[in-house]
Amino acid sequence: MKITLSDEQRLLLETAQSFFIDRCPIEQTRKNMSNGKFDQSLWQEMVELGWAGVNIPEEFGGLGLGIESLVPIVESMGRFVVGSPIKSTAVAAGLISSFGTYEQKSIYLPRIVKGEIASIGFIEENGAWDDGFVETVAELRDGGFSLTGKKCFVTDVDCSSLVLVSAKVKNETNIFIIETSEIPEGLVKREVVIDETVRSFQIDLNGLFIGENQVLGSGSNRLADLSSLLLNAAEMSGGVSGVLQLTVDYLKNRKAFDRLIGSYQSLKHPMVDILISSEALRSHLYYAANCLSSGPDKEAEIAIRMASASGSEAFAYASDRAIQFHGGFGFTYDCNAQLYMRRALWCQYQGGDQVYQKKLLETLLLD
Amino acid sequence: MKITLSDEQRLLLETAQSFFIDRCPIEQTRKNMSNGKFDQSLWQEMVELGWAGVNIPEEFGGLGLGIESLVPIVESMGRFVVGSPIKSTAVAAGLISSFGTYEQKSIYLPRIVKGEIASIGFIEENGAWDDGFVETVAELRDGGFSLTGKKCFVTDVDCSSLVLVSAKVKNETNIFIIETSEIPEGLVKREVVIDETVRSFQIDLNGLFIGENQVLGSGSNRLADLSSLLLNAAEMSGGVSGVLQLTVDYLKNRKAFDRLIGSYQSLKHPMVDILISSEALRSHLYYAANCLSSGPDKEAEIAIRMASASGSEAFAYASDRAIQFHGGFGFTYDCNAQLYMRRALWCQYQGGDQVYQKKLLETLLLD
Amino acid sequence: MSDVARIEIEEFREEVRNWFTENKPQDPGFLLPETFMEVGTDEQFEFLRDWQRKVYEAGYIGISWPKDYGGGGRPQIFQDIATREMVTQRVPFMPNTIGLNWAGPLILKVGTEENKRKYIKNILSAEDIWCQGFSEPEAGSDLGNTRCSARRDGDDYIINGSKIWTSLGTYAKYMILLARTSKEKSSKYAGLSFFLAPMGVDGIDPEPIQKLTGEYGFCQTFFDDARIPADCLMGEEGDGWKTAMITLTFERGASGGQAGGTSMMELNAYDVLELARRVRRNGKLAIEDTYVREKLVSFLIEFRGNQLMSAREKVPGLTGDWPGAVSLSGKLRNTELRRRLTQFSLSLMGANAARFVSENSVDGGKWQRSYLNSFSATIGGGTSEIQHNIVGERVLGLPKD
Amino acid sequence: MSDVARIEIEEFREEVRNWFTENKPQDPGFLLPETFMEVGTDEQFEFLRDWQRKVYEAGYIGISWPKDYGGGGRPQIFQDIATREMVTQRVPFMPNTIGLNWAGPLILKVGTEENKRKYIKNILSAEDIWCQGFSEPEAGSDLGNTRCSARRDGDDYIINGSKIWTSLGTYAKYMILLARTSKEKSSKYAGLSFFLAPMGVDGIDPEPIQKLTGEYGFCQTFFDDARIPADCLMGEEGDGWKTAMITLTFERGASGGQAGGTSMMELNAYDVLELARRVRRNGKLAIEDTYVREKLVSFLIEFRGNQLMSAREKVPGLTGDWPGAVSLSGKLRNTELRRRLTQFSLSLMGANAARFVSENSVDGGKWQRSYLNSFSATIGGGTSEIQHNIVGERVLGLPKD
Repeated sequence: MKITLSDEQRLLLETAQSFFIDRCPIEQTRKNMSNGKFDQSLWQEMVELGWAGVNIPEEFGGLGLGIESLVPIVESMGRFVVGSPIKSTAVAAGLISSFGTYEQKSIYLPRIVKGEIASIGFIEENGAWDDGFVETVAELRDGGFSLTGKKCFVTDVDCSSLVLVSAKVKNETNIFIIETSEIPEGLVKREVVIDETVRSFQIDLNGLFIGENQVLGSGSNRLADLSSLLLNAAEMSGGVSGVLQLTVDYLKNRKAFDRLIGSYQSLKHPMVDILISSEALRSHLYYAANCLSSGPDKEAEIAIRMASASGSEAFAYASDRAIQFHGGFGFTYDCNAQLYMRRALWCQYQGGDQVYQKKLLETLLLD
Repeated sequence: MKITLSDEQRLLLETAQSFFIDRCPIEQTRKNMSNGKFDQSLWQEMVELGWAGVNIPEEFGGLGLGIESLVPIVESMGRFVVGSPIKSTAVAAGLISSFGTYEQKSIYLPRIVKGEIASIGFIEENGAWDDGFVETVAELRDGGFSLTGKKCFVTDVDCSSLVLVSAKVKNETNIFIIETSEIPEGLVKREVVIDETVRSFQIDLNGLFIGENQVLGSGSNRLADLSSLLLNAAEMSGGVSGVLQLTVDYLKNRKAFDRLIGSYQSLKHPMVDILISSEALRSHLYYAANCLSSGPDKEAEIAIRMASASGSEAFAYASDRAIQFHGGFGFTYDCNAQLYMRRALWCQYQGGDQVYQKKLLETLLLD
Repeated sequence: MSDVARIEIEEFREEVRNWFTENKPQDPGFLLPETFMEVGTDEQFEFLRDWQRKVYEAGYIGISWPKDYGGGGRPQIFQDIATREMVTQRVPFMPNTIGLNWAGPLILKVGTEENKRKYIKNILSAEDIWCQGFSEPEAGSDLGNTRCSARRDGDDYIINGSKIWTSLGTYAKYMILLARTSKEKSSKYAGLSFFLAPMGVDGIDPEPIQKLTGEYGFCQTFFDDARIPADCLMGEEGDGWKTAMITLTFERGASGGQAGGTSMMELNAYDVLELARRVRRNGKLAIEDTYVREKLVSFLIEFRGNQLMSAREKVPGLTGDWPGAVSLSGKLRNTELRRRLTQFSLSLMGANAARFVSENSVDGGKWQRSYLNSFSATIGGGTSEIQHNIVGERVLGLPKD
Repeated sequence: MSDVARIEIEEFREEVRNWFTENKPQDPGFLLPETFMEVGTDEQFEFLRDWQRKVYEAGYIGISWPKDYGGGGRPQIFQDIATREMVTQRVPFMPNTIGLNWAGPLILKVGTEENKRKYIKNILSAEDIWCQGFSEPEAGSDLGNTRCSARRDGDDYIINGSKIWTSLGTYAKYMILLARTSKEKSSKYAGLSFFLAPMGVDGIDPEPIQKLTGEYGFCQTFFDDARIPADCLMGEEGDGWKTAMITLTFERGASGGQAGGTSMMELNAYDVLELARRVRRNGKLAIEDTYVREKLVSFLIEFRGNQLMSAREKVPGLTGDWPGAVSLSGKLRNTELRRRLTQFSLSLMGANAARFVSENSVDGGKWQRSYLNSFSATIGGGTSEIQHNIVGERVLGLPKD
């Protein structure tokens, strides 16, 4: 098992790390949270860096890399709990690049490269992760699809121009491209979610009618799942690094009973366990990124689910301990530990938690 | 939920605690271990205290209490990792008292009161805990049963005069009383087991023919299971108390890096967790004993399996940490921590481990 | 127990059961807080204060407190029955927790006759809300670091400094206050004094703190040359540490004397089991998931273990080798269990676990909020790490750090 | 890498694979130890020593050590290939572990020319077995407490005291010995000196210690006015602490330079998976049990995480925020995983988990023995608790206790 990092990927990593430190420190994210608005200028700068087109073929104006090249960017973003539509946009771009017709690619990909945002709606009110439980139906008639159903946890859809949604055509789950301009006013509602840096919406699709040419090729839902999970794991890896650093800094400076609290083994030792889990997670993550670059095969699926399970476990633990180890301050809204904990819960339960991933790994590894 | 302790039980507890301190400290157990012999004089004294007949009706010379009254005795025994046939003898006595014919009771119970030992053979080479997997068969013919099968982990059978074994008659599991004198020489073989204080044997039953009147009434296997489990939990409760005390004493006296090692939180805090688990276990145990006194109903089964699961978990953890926290000394044969760890493994895997008990509790509690 | 007493008790049990069945409040239409530390809005506060007053007037709290001061003057067992019924019927909790469980028992134990006459009845009726002023922003869990000062000036003390984690600070009429009256003492625990301080004087300013949930419920209380009468001092100057330690024994539940009633909504393993029966995890009922089942059983065992510990502690002969183990570990056991249990509860909901307080959330988002709030108890009143030290040192006799 | 080099490497890989396939030893008919610390009988020792000699003579250990002293003089990658093949083919380990991994690299790094000529070749061939004399009975993990003394007397040092946990003590010809040459130094770490001491002189007596498994494999070595030549001193008097620390970096795997080969039987999550496929837990194959499946997956993730950490550490740009995190945590991660994994393995066997080393046990009782033996690594060479401190302080920069 080897891990490699191409020159482009290394460059992306270095750029992303310094970009988020400079451009979106946590104070900025808190401002965005409190006014509830989308940070357009931050997004614009990311677009200018070419990040909206990382995984779009050069032919359509992108960098022509794979979605795994987004990992360093999303990881760096996670470190500072930045909220950004880069994940959904990259997943959508990857799906259109891999499963779109030439016509679809020509229409949508150049728009994404230029900075139009794509959101994704795969989850529904039943909260199931497995797309077998998708209840939205697309019925083929009159040369188009008539949609019935609702999608939840669709991030930044109010600012996006595209949204990709899953729906069943007979028994098969397909993915459809919808222009947000087609969705009538009033059918998009803001949702209250645990991670306040995330701008989440519910969309009511009932009555929407879209063209026959707005469906992606069959099999796209598998890539949708794996690529979302990979970026989710990247975000968690960054989150664990960030919250580890936050807590270590506190433990080095805060005193109790006349000693620096980091000298107490009941705090020091769990921090070491968190460090180890963070190192393991990053290793799983970059290996999974390597694997996915050769396609969403079984080895990639195993690696991605392992990264996801490790991430959910590590981030949940690290952020829980961060609150506890910050003591009274940790219990306040002002302490950044809560931002990481809320992000941890968001990531854990959006992608499918560690228990779910391990259940799927049982079949992949043991049978 | 209430816990009560009768005057007789309190007296048994007090007597047992001081008896084992005086009469069988760990040095004595080590001597018994190294010579491999049965400690006849210890057993004789226990018989003289009336302990062989605690749960035998007064009519047959016993104290007329329930098997739950053995809990304080077995718990005290477990505290000093004493090896003794009291558990198997009490389980056998309880089964004969509850499920034997009047004739069986008259024949066997007075012998047990006088000190004849009974052993039990419920487990086989397949190592299954569930008696549905019993492979030994008792075939009814010529006015008796012809047995085919092998039993494992039969303790002290070389000194016992009776052994109760489970066997299938058609599809039903029954329990049979065998006089050890009926078993031909050479069919009993000493086994190497992890707990060296335990004298364990395999018995080959093939070809054994026993009388029709040597079978116990139907349903005895349920009581056999629950009463064995209860005493097993009692032994584990004593074991946890013993190993906790052993470790605490060491941590109060041993120094490293110029500090008493018990002052390090990485040792102190796990000891607190062990204390709490020990307190919880004892509570489950005595509640389970209370429940079983009104019969092996569902509430008793729940309470006993909870005590068993708590015991396996607590004892495994406490003895594992005892080795670790004794450092280099803990790694030697001379340190008593290993005796507790071996006992913990023995108890955990004889009765059905915590995972197995919890699985059964799922049905009892959730469905 | 005599037959007469037995009959009286049975009648009381029946009466209490009927009263709470009939008088249990309706759903107020907003999400109630789950502990007294979480009262964040006026409507929550008024609702709970009214409820406490009603329960007191019916005679179901303070039952064992002396009649002379407004209590019921009956044996403790009657209070236990009434409290148990409140738990069983899951009625709202009594908001004046500091008064009922800390200040009240303390005043009854070491207060003057005048203190008792002045404070006890209004604690029970929730007429006077009490808060607590022990912790300070820089002091962490170590009360020895108290810096808030009280300087004698004629018939007054002048208070300066600040206290943190004052629950109900904006509603409270009185505070039990630990302040430093002298800096010249040898030990940092000397020089502290204990006051029953009025909150309504000039220079005392409770400022709400925003919690990690985004809600309010605690204050930081600032003292800026606040003058309180000298007779607010409890005991002698310099006795503060001793008095605070007595107060803490009430908090840890290590001694009796509380007025009764609950201070938080019971939330236990059975509640999570009930949740598992009605919510879906990845498309099917959570209770059908093998992982959920295994965890539920583990939590049920642990929860019942906690209950049975209290039962066993009452049996002479079974009190165990380690006196104090059960009572001193109570806070640690219960608060850590609640944290793990609420954390686990989220996993029952699949992707919907990522919601927060809103109508789209399972039970209005109460489970998410409970998990975040659970840290108030694993941190406040001595962190779980400190609780481990307390039990390790005082019960097991292990050496100090 | 040049094409020539690439071809040479591929040929070597092929050659090694064939050699081990052909020369892998047969089952000796008795249960072999799993680590060099567990060699408890003469037959086990002779078997393993013969095996090491054979591997050395074939040229597959010491490949990267200098040719002048008996090594192969080739780049490290050849050794890595050979070692990897030994792991893959699960051949027995090299018993002269202290020589190959501690004493050898140390001598090559800081020893004299004479040291190198005298010791290196015989370390490789297992002609001279080495043992280690750092720990002492009363000192725990703190080498600063070393009491064993070395007093200069003419051309000799006279050694008194005792050392504990000397693996292979009765077979060893030399010991790397840490002893106190002066008591008058300020720090307890000063005044220590380091020796390459012969075991065969009068007054050195290694006494086997019975382990918790009931077997032997370690010694306590007693020194009673034992005279060793003064030129056994490594470096200067008083340099002992520094030299010991260099040695420990080889132990923790934090620096390269070892001779190669394995020092224990690989036992990883895949081995437990394989076990689960063939043993029964409560009547059915363990692999079919829901609990077993969940745990196996968790262990496979953790095991692969450890493997991938080493892979990631080699990628510039991905070495992480915390230099040293991966290498300094290696012992902690691997030894604790082995303890938990072997403990778990027992649960696969149902009631048969309660057996011990005997022919009736699953795999002859190797799993039970492995669990008990696993503590040698979580305790020896600095307990896991100390490893936590090391990582917390040196990597995270947290304050000392």
